[in-house]
Amino acid sequence: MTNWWPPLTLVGSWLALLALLALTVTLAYLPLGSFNSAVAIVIAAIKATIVAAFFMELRDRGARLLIFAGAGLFWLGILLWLGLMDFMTRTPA
Amino acid sequence: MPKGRAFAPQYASVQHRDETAEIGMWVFLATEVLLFGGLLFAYFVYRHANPAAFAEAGRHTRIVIGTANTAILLTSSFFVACAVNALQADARRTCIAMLVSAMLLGLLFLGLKAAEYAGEYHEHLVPGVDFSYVAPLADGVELFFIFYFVATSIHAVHMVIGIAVLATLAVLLRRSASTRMRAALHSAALYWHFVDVVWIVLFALIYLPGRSGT
Amino acid sequence: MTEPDYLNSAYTLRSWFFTTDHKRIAILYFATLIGFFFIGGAAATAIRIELATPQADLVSSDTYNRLFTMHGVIMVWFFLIPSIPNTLGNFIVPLMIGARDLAFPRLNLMSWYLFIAGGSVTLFAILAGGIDTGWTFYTPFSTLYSNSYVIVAVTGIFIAGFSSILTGLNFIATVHRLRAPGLTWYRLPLFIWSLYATSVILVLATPVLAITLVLLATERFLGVGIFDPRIGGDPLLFQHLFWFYSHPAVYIMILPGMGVVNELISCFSRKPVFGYKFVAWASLAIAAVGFLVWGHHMFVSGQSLLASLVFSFMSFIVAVPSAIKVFNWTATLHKGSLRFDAPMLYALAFLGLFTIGGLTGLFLACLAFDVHATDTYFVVAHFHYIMVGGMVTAYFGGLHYWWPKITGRLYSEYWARTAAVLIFFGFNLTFFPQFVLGAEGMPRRYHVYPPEFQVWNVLSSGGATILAAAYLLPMFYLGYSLFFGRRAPANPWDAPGLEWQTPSPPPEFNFESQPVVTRAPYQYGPDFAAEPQNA
Amino acid sequence: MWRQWIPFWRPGVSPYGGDVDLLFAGLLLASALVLGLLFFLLIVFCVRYRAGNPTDRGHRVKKSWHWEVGWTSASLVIFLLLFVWGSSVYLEIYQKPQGELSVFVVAKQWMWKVQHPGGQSEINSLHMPVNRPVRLVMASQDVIHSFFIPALRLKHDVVPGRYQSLEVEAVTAGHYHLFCAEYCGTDHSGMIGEIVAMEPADYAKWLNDQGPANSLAREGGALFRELGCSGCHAANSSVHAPLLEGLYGKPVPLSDGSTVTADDKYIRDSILLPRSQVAAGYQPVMPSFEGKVSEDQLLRLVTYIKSLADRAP
Repeated sequence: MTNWWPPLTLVGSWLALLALLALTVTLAYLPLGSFNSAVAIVIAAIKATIVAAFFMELRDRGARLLIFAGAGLFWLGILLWLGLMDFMTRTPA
Repeated sequence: MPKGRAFAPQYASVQHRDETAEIGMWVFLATEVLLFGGLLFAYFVYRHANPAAFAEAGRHTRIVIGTANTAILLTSSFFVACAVNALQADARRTCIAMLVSAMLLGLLFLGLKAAEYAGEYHEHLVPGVDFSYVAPLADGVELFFIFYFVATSIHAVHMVIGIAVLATLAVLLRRSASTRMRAALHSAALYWHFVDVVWIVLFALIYLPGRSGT
Repeated sequence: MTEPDYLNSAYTLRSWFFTTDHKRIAILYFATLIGFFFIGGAAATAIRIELATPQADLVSSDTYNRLFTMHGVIMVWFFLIPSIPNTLGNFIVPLMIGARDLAFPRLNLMSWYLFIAGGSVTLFAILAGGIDTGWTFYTPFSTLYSNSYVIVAVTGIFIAGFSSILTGLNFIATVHRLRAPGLTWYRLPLFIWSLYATSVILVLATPVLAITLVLLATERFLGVGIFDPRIGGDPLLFQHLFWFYSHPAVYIMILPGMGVVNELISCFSRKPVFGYKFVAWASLAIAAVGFLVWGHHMFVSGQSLLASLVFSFMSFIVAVPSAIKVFNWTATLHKGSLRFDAPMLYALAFLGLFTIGGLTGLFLACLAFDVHATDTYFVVAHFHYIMVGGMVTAYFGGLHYWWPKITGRLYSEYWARTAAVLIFFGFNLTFFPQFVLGAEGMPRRYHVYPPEFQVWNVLSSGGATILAAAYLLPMFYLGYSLFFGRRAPANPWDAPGLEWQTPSPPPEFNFESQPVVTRAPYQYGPDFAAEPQNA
Repeated sequence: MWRQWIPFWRPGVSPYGGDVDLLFAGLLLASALVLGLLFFLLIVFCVRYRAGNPTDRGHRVKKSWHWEVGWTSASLVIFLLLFVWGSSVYLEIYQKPQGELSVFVVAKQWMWKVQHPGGQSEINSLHMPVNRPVRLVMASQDVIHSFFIPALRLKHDVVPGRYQSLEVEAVTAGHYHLFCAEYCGTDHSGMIGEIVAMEPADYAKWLNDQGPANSLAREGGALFRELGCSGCHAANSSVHAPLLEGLYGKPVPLSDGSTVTADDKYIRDSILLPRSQVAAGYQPVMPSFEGKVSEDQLLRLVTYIKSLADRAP
């Protein structure tokens, strides 16, 4: 029982997450203009995907759980899309 | 009526029960996504209206603490994932050790968070309590800090709940490792990882804007 | 010797308040909701009496504002949203799908306690002095200008919201995992489909309300400017967040009603529902598209023109699945063998009232007319046709339909039919004049109004008197039947659904043996062999 | 004429009032047809297929797809037509205000304050000439109100923190209701007034009868000095502050690198939230006037600065 070692996928994900963290902090200091925020969000999405796929074991699960996991994000997308549509297309009256 | 079974009568088997619990947990997490989603929406609306102020406010956050906290939380998530894996391999002591490590990291996260809050209080950056910021863009900066405090404190509440759940599980696991406990640990782990994911997103939105000086 | 039914398995208070039996929890919810229905109804009565004359004569403006706020808050969050899901749904869903209980019975009990806690906090806010913001809590009025118990009331609603979320979560897991062997998705009764769609909304919309209320309370408590224009906040942001929940919440309030009506129409025309798959998917379509239309509450608020156009378009689209359902129900009657028992009368009333409500919804989705009609009595009439004419009527229909199953007793058919007819006429007399008032331009939430509007207001108040009496009637004959009604057989309507294949009232774990399903639902009449579904 | 078929509804008196009325009539007609069909079918089915009535129940429609697809697409087409119709009239109602006659409306709990450009002011009433578009510039001092004139088929919310422009025009002289349609607190139902649409001659006479009043711009100028604005915003001032002559309508570069147009909203925001948008090259030293000036004083200040637009800086 005592000779349990963490699976390589978990260790690998953990190291990848830390590497991505270092990367996103470094990139944040590079003057990329408006790409800075895009880069930050994309890297955050990659990190979240790694956590979901490996730590939360989604990659071993069937389509049903993927749909459940995706539903929240999908509806979040609706909120942001239709909500921001108003604020971005307002013309001063 | 069936008596003396390890699972409630509406289930056909232990596996049936555990799969249902996993579905329930994921539905709950979908709910949580939308809870933080409302905050994200508010954040993007105001960031769109005050881009320069949000960049400036981002520079006033403590990126060292933020980055350290992110690393801490990612590591704690790793430990929790290991705990689940260890219990599957019947390494109960390792599992408990992993849970305790994750909890300690969680407490460390909260401690750093508190230090960060204290620093912001000294800099008069707490809207509604003590906010004075004399510069152009002060209003946008205030909006940023409102979001910052609401979002991070709701996240911190989730952390406290998560730590309490992990602590309970660690204590119960010392006694036995029934199938019921495995299912409970699995659900708790999903919750902990979700709180981690929320932080990953908050980190990108709070600490990273404006670092490159634009 | 069979085991005792769920009502007689134990008699202690503990066996009720700590029960995890979905049927007992349904009864607990039912008793609670009756209370809230009458509190909300009392407020409505006071409002209608006050509006019988143009000037203020019964209550002051402040009291009037508190009355309609209380009416809205109680009726929306403490009656309509939990009504069918938490009473009939809680009771019937496991029976219908052949399960012994919901997936998470303790969560179910916890949801009732959360509901009680939320309800108590909100009632406390009302008793302590009331809330005068309207049920919509628009900022900055609610955050900066109202002198009432906003934070307390909002806390109550916040807590009740978690009760909704737990219910939705429970139904979703139950429908996915606890269906009887052989009960495939397309063999599910449509009531299950509609409750499933409702649960999706409950789970995905309610958290946005929760966070919105947190922001509202934070702003009010700390005086910071989240929605306050003083430091660049935008009051419309609140409206977006609020309606992202509250428009789908309208579908939370109508979808379960539609589900009940499927059961009733099919049973009393002795025919399967016409176009089963269309109706089933229409429920999910309503749940999904219902999330894309919230901005139609904001056509005159100053949101961007593009947003108004998109939201108007989506609002027309969401009407399509509702239209499909109405056509399918009508087609179900075709060549049926129609019996006009009380539940069927309610179902037919639902059909007429819901269609009027739906059609006037199109008026409001139509941008140019909405500019005139929004925030007038036209809107009030429209949503009462949906919420009261639709949902409450369906609720009563479902209650009568499953009453023998729930209580094991039969009620007086004569009185039940009388009440149904009275409700239909009282309702129309109350709310139809309000369409006219709105078209004429009378704004809603008006305590005093120009005298030219009086005639229609008097008609409406008169109708409300009939409606109130009609809503009281079931209290008496249903209450009477509890003690003196004839014993109900297991299957009084001769229906094939699983819930009718077990005794009335059902035993504690619903079925003596695990039912197995071999065919589609709604197999009524001579076309289908009378073999029991419960093999 | 179709109008008489909606007996309880008085005709709209705005240029697009007829269009809205026609739309309403169209919606009523369509609904009546659908409802009529539904009720007819319900009654026929209920009578014909009542239990025990011996009638042909065979040959039931088995294949439902034709019917389903039929009524689904029929509803969709009708709905799309209604959408296009409603939207086109909507764009007509909320067209960009062109009227050269600007009237300011300040909403506050619980009254409508109206300021005419000539300095005449009134409470809970708005006098306007017929057949001439009037540009209303509306602001709220506290909560959200809604400016609603049923006879003109017109409504718009007045949200605090921004100016809302709205074009109104009446084609028939008369007195019409003005309501606040957005719930705004205790006396919400008392926040009503009237619109008086007058023949141009009567309107001119009415303006005259209001007595000699200072124009809004002149009052704004007085306020400008009274509040001490002129101490800094003057050419000979020791404080480095932008000059306001010739500013209105021009692009202003800001310290964060962006550029805004100096319109009503920008001037208003600069008075209330001077730290939000600082002109490039200046220090954020201006104090906020949030809470120190009311909405109608703001209107006067904005009008004053606007009146400086033609002067050389």
